[in-house]
Amino acid sequence: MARTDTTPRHAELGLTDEDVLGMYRAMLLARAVDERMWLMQRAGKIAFIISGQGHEGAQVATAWPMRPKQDWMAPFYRSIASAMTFGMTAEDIITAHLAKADDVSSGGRQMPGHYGGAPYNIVSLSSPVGTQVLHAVGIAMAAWVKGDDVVAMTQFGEGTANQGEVHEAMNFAGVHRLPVIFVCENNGYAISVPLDRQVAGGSVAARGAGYGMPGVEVDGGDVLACYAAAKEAHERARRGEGPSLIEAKVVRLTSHSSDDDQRRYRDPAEVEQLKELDPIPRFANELRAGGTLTDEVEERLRAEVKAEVNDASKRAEARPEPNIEEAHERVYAEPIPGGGTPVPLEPIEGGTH
Amino acid sequence: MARTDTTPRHAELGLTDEDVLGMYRAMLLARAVDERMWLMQRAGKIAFIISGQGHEGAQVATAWPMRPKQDWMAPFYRSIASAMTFGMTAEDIITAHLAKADDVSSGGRQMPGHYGGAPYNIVSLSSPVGTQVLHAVGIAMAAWVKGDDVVAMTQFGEGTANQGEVHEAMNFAGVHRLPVIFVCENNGYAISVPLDRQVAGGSVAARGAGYGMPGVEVDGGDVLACYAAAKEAHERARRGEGPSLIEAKVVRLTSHSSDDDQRRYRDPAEVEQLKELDPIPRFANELRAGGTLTDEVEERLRAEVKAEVNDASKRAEARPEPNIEEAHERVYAEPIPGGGTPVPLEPIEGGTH
Amino acid sequence: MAELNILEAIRTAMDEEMERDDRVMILGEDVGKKGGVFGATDGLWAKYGDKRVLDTPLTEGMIAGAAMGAAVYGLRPIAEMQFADFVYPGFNQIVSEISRIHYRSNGTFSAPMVIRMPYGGGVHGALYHSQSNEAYFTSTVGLKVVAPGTPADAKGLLKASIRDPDPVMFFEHKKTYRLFKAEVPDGDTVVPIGKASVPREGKDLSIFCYGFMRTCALEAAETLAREDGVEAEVVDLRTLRPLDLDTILASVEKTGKALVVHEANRFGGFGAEIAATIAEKGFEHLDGPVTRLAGPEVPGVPYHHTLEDWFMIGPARIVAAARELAAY
Amino acid sequence: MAELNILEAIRTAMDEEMERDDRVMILGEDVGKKGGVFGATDGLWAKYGDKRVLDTPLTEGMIAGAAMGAAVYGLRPIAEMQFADFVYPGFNQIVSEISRIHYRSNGTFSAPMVIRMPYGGGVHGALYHSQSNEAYFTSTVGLKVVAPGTPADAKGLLKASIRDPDPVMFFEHKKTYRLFKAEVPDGDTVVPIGKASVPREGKDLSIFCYGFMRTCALEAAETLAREDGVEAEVVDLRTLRPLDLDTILASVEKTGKALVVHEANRFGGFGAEIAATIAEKGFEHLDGPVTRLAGPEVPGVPYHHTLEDWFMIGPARIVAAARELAAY
Ligand SMILES: Cc1ncc(C[n+]2csc(CCOP(=O)(O)OP(=O)(O)O)c2C)c(N)n1
Ligand SMILES: Cc1ncc(C[n+]2csc(CCOP(=O)(O)OP(=O)(O)O)c2C)c(N)n1
Ligand SMILES: [Mg+2]
Ligand SMILES: [Mg+2]
Repeated sequence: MARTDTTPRHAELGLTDEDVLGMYRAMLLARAVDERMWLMQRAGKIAFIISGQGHEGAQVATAWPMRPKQDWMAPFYRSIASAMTFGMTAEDIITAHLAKADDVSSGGRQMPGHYGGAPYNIVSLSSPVGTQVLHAVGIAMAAWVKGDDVVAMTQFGEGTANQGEVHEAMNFAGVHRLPVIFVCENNGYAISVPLDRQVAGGSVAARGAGYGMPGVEVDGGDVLACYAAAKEAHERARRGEGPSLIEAKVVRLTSHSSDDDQRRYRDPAEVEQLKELDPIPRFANELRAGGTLTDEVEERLRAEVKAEVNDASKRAEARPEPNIEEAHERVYAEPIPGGGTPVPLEPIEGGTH
Repeated sequence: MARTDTTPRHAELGLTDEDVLGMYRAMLLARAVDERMWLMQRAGKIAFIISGQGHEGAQVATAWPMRPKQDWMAPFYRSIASAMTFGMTAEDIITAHLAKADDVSSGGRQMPGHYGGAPYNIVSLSSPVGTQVLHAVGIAMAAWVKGDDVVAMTQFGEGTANQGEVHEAMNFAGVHRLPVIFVCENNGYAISVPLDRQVAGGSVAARGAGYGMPGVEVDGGDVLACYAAAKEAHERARRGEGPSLIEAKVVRLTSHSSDDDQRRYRDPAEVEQLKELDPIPRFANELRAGGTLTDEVEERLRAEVKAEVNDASKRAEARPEPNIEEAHERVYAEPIPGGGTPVPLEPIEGGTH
Repeated sequence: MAELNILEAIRTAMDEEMERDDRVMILGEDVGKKGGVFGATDGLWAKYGDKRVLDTPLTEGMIAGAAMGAAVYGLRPIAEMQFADFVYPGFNQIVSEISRIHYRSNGTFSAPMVIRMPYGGGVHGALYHSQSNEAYFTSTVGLKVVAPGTPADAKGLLKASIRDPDPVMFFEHKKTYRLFKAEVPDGDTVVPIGKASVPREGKDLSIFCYGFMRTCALEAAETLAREDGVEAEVVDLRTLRPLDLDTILASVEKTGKALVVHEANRFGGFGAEIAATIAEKGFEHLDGPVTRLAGPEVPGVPYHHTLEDWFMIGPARIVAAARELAAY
Repeated sequence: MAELNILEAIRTAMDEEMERDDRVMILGEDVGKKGGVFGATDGLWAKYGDKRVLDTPLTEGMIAGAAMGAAVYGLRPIAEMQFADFVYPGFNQIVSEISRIHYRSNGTFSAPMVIRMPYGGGVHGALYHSQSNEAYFTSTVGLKVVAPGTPADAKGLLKASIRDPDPVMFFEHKKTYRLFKAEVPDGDTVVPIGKASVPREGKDLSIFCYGFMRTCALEAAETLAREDGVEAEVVDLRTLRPLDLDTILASVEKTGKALVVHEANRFGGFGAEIAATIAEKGFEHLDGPVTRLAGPEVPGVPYHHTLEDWFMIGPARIVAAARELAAY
């Protein structure tokens, strides 16, 4: 690999060439999965898709310091790249969108975009925005109570940052210096409502001060800056110094979802310019300039990614459909025989007035 | 009245001697009402009391710039002095505590401490903490939509500041620069839970920055400092520059309520020192040092206040008790004759499939 | 008379009321330039401007609470919850504040406002875009609850709700938004809150329903008449609180058999109140057990289309339940 | 066997379970040094320390949501809501998250946790310290709902709830906390969730109740026996979800008459579900209309003592309702 004389930025951050190429590959893979799902949606195989396009740089970079199967993640619906960096496979994501019986997220019970995976320590996501932020805090609290070496990370949009539960979560985490990282992916819109109608003062990071925690704003298209912020937050959490808030300024390259048309509310000129803000070519250029990425490597990565997505789709499509015999199951942790719940020890019977 | 040579602080703030004596009197009156109610509680006439003792300086001072019957207030349960500064009388307060039929707050339907008064533009308070903050914001929004010259003020404790709705309220007010003043009366405790377990970072005022509004911390025992902050906030709101957050550091001189005993969770030494932090002697000393308050005036004011509270109690006690014939009324704005609601214009009948 | 679908009827109602009364304003998520995620407010932002059609931050607590403040001040706010499934962050304001301020203030304050919420399943929305959560509100004293099933009712009831002096929860079944068009009276015609309608008379049994179930019940009734010679009376409740007991009990008196149908799960669903009331007040007229047909006991509509079909109630299941009851 | 009141029984249950299982922790407002506003956690902070008995900020959403996160992680949190009236800021977490995570994740996650809430009136608490809001939770699939009426049941059911693999809403009627003492089995005795008890047998009519109403119903039954010769059977439901249908229907089959009693308002209250189920499943055994005796249709208990008395149900009103039904 051709190298320049000066130390590349990533080396200064302690990342090897392999690491950054791995990050780049993760971004390519997330994008390829995402694009494939739009195709499937247009082909009628998927009813709905909500995209992470434009968020991949921030997502891969902030998830990179997280330790799979030790740390925990409470994602949001754009977290394709985060979830995949943290352990989910392309096949898992596509299977979830196809709502197959053995989909790891929900067995076909939830809409596309509702990630989760018990084997990966990824908490099942619901739709009401912001609820997951408290789950991450609760996990951090539990780890702190038990004395476990665990960091929890959660992601959410800047519109969601205004929900009361997010405030309650950050404040509680600040009070007890819980090991949790709040990643706000600020793409400037909550569906159609722009930042200045959502976030008073315009900065989510500025809220950190009100919770006694660092609030860092980073360029979400600057992958290494995102990594540096997350790495520092992860170390801080492990040192017992408490939570961090990272606001990554990203772009939403697509409409809000397949049900939305952003041309209704977004300036055509703005929509036009979006492509230029794509984090993937930005990171590629940086890696090329530093000599880490060459045409040859790029070609290889793209080929690998393409094959992986093709394989994943094929395998996912072949998986079984859910069947209605099980639709009423797993409402409660165990069936309730005769209306009673089994409890481990000797019950007393009847009333005792 | 004896005067010193230098301009007193209050004159610099545009307050006359009469004004500050009026403020002082308002504090004395609120305190006297409050103490009377504890007596009534001990005498078994009132089931419960929750006190404003220690908060009076901040309350009178912040309510002072507010224009009665034009501006609006959404108080909390310690807002005796604020509510009285804004129009409620000693008799109103005592009547509410005695739960009389013509109590302006609730006609005896609510517990003591749940102030409200339609004639005074004081929004009826409920018990769940923090909900009133959104009402103040809604009023400010309505005034802004209609173009009315109205400022809304709301008060709440530092524990309450952590509720999600308070966050949502401040953020929304910040987004549209609504004419509203948030007064957080920080007395260091939410029942038994001290500040460092409630407010991450320890400062509610610091949160203003995250909502694009000034967040000012003032010594709640410094009446003129509180007045200055509120006056500025009121002018700012009227100039269309938006909301302000004032955090007044006050002391809770009593237990949380008549149901609580703070010696269970508060250091005896701390409880011992509380009296020294009483805002009433502090303000008196300041006014005496400046020559505004003399023994003679003090005596007169105290005599007036005593007479007023005696009279108010007597009149309040003589008022009628609520009767059960009305207990089921005023659930809906109008009775529903035959299950239907009257609507102003011609209804159509039946279905129209 | 115009031919409108339910969505158009709702939009027209808001438009006319805003035109008529400048105290009426709309607030919610994406209700402005975008016109709402279903298009219910489409065009109103352009017509009435930024303040009267106000895009709020993504905060349902704030939407409900600020609307109440505005109502107390004297406006007539219409708050939109983007989906009924997302009302819960606003639940505290609705249950603790909006429903109670009138009573707690001894009638000196009130909260005349409407909360519009798209609800219901059958649209591939899964657990969080399909809920029929009316029971949380029908059991809350101080609220009124409305759930229209036709364009004319949607328009007339929304107008009545906006004018009503009390807070009204307005449930719009999203599957019905564009399901069919029907004639809607022009202009100022209101449908009174608290009155059921009887879109089909019958003598053999009564089907009580609302929202989308009205359409299903009418279709089921046709099948029953054709295939079984059973004449079902269909009662569309339209208002769930206050309930039109007169119409309900008159129908039970006539048919002797009651089938209560709704989409939400059965246990503790609103159907329990209807059934319990009929069982108590109509006891002497009953020729069979008051029967409830409701959604299954799972926490929400599952996504996969076969699972969703399994969950949803349609004409066929109503026919089956009615047959069993008719044969009792 | 120790003689305990309900508050002591609850404290003992938590103490024993924390001793037995170090995954059990308590979180809530003022639960630490103060020991809770009712004293339910008194002494536990001193015994188990700052982390396992955790004073939280004044934020019910956070309490519910963080408890769920902890449960997902593997702890067994007991969350205290200071009053049931203040649960609503946590309603979104309870309804959207806690009740559904198991189903939505296809059984791969669960939320084994208890939410303890003092509820009920008669304590001069007015609209916001007196609510009986169980119906919001009994209609929510995925939750279990428990409401004990005796010290032994309180202890045994709380232990069962802490060990239960599902989320349990645990309603403690605050008027009963110190109402009476009774024998409570020592140590590891649990009362199974989902089983009603029959503290008094009778042949003439069945009274279905829970919580404080158990005490009132038993007193009423004595009066009825003494003054009217009417033998009422009293069924204490104890668990509201899942409901013990077998015991309920067996009682109706025996007596032919059902009186359902609760403190919450009637319309849409939990009694509607009990009554509707009896009316449907017990139709053939009924010799009279299933009757509900419930709180009035006002948004909460008013404060003034005469108004509060007007609101509350006590033995006298149960006797009156039972007389009317017995005479049917
Ligand atoms: C409580 C709740 N209210 C409304 C919605 C509907 N909704 C889904 S995503 C969204 C916008 C979210 O914006 P933001 O947080 O900025 O994230 P982004 O989609 O821009 O990444 C809205 C309003 C929801 N899912 N939950
Ligand atoms: C939503 C809600 N939760 C709990 C309570 C019980 N409660 C009443 S006052 C209070 C403490 C309030 O503390 P703070 O906001 O600091 O005000 P302070 O009483 O100190 O003036 C609590 C927990 C309540 N009223 N509402
Ligand atoms: Mg966004
Ligand atoms: Mg305080």
